[in-house]
Amino acid sequence: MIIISDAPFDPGTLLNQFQTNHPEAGAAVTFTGMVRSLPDRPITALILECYPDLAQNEIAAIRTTAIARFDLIDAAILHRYGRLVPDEPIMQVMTLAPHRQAAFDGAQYLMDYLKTDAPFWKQEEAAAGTEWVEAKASDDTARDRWR
Amino acid sequence: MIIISDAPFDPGTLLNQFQTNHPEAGAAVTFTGMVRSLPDRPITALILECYPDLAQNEIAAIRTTAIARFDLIDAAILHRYGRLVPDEPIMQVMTLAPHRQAAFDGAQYLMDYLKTDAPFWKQEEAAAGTEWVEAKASDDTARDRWR
Amino acid sequence: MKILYFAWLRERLNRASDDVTPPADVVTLEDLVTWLRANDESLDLAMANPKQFKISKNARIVPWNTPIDGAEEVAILPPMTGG
Amino acid sequence: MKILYFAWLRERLNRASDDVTPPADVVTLEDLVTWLRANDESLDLAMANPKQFKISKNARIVPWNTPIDGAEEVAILPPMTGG
Repeated sequence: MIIISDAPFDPGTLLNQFQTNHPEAGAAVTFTGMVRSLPDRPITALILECYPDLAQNEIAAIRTTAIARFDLIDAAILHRYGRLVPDEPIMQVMTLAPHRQAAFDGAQYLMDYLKTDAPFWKQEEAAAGTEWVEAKASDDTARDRWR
Repeated sequence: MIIISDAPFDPGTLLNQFQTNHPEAGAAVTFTGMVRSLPDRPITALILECYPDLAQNEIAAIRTTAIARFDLIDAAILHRYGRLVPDEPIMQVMTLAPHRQAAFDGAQYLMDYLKTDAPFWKQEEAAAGTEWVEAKASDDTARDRWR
Repeated sequence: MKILYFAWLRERLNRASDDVTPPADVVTLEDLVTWLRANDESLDLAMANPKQFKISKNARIVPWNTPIDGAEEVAILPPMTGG
Repeated sequence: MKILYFAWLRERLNRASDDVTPPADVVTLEDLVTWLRANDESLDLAMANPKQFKISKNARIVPWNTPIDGAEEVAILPPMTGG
């Protein structure tokens, strides 16, 4: 399952739908990314821009590779775009596997590739104005460990 | 939050309760362990024995260490005991952190220590009878990587 | 051919896309970007560090040396910050 | 002092616990287990590979060389299989 959408989602409902009816699965890992706002640097919103056609294609390719590489039973990715307020979930990745290590590795792999290869761009909206979030070199490093 | 209980739980509800109202958190990782039953080796139930007082104390100690080591905002562990049927969730670990790597590492650390140091013992109930699940040497190896 | 711009690149150019017809000697996507930059000072400045961008052809990320080969939609992608 | 047995150890012994009063020369938990095994053939057999067990004192896992020191509850724990 891949969902690219500007609609809010419920992390728990998504998790429950994902992990039911798989008696061969022993482990599910869920990663949820949320909008942060720190006391010393509060933001009013996070605005996500997206190239939806490319996001759909790239995420589908990353998902297929992850399922094959870690022998996952299933994997699902949901990513929002548009204007999100602090504490709101931005995205969720879920993996289902026979055992825990494959589920963890699959989820980390998906996250590392999504960070660098999924066409989303974040803008932080604060009292002082709106600023693009800079890409982190550490995200490239995290992705490259899987090569 | 630590819950040691023989009552069923709802993974999604637990996740939603855990991750709300933390605007300083950017990442939540959830691990859910479920009862497996394979087509070539079906089981009718998994029966978990537990030493509840020790479970409470050891899990509390593991949780405190994980929070300090990975700078987690919060961590929660729920573990069931008693008779569980295939597809039912056995346990859930959740971590909340500013960024994804700490949330992933914290959840893996908790799982690796729970596997070897939390006093639960599994028995598989099948048509042929009931058998104790053997501990895996790979679980000790997984735990030792954190030393 | 449609060229798409995203995020701060889109903002700097003050537009989200262009419709262009490159000459015959523009063969690869790298040639295409060189040709676009030669014809647009703001794009040239914004792409001073070209290595940081990725490029897509018909909604798939591809290497810079990929032939244009009748592409309908090419996008120039600043470093991504999703997840 | 209460001694608790769990899982297949409990099944093999056909009981979940014992109440014992060890002699004064039984100082550590290791001494305690040696003394228990000397007095119980089924326990001795079941613990033929003692390294695989953990031991707890008053509901905390502790090293085998921990002094008994008035412990109220000691448990002998087969390898755990939770999670």
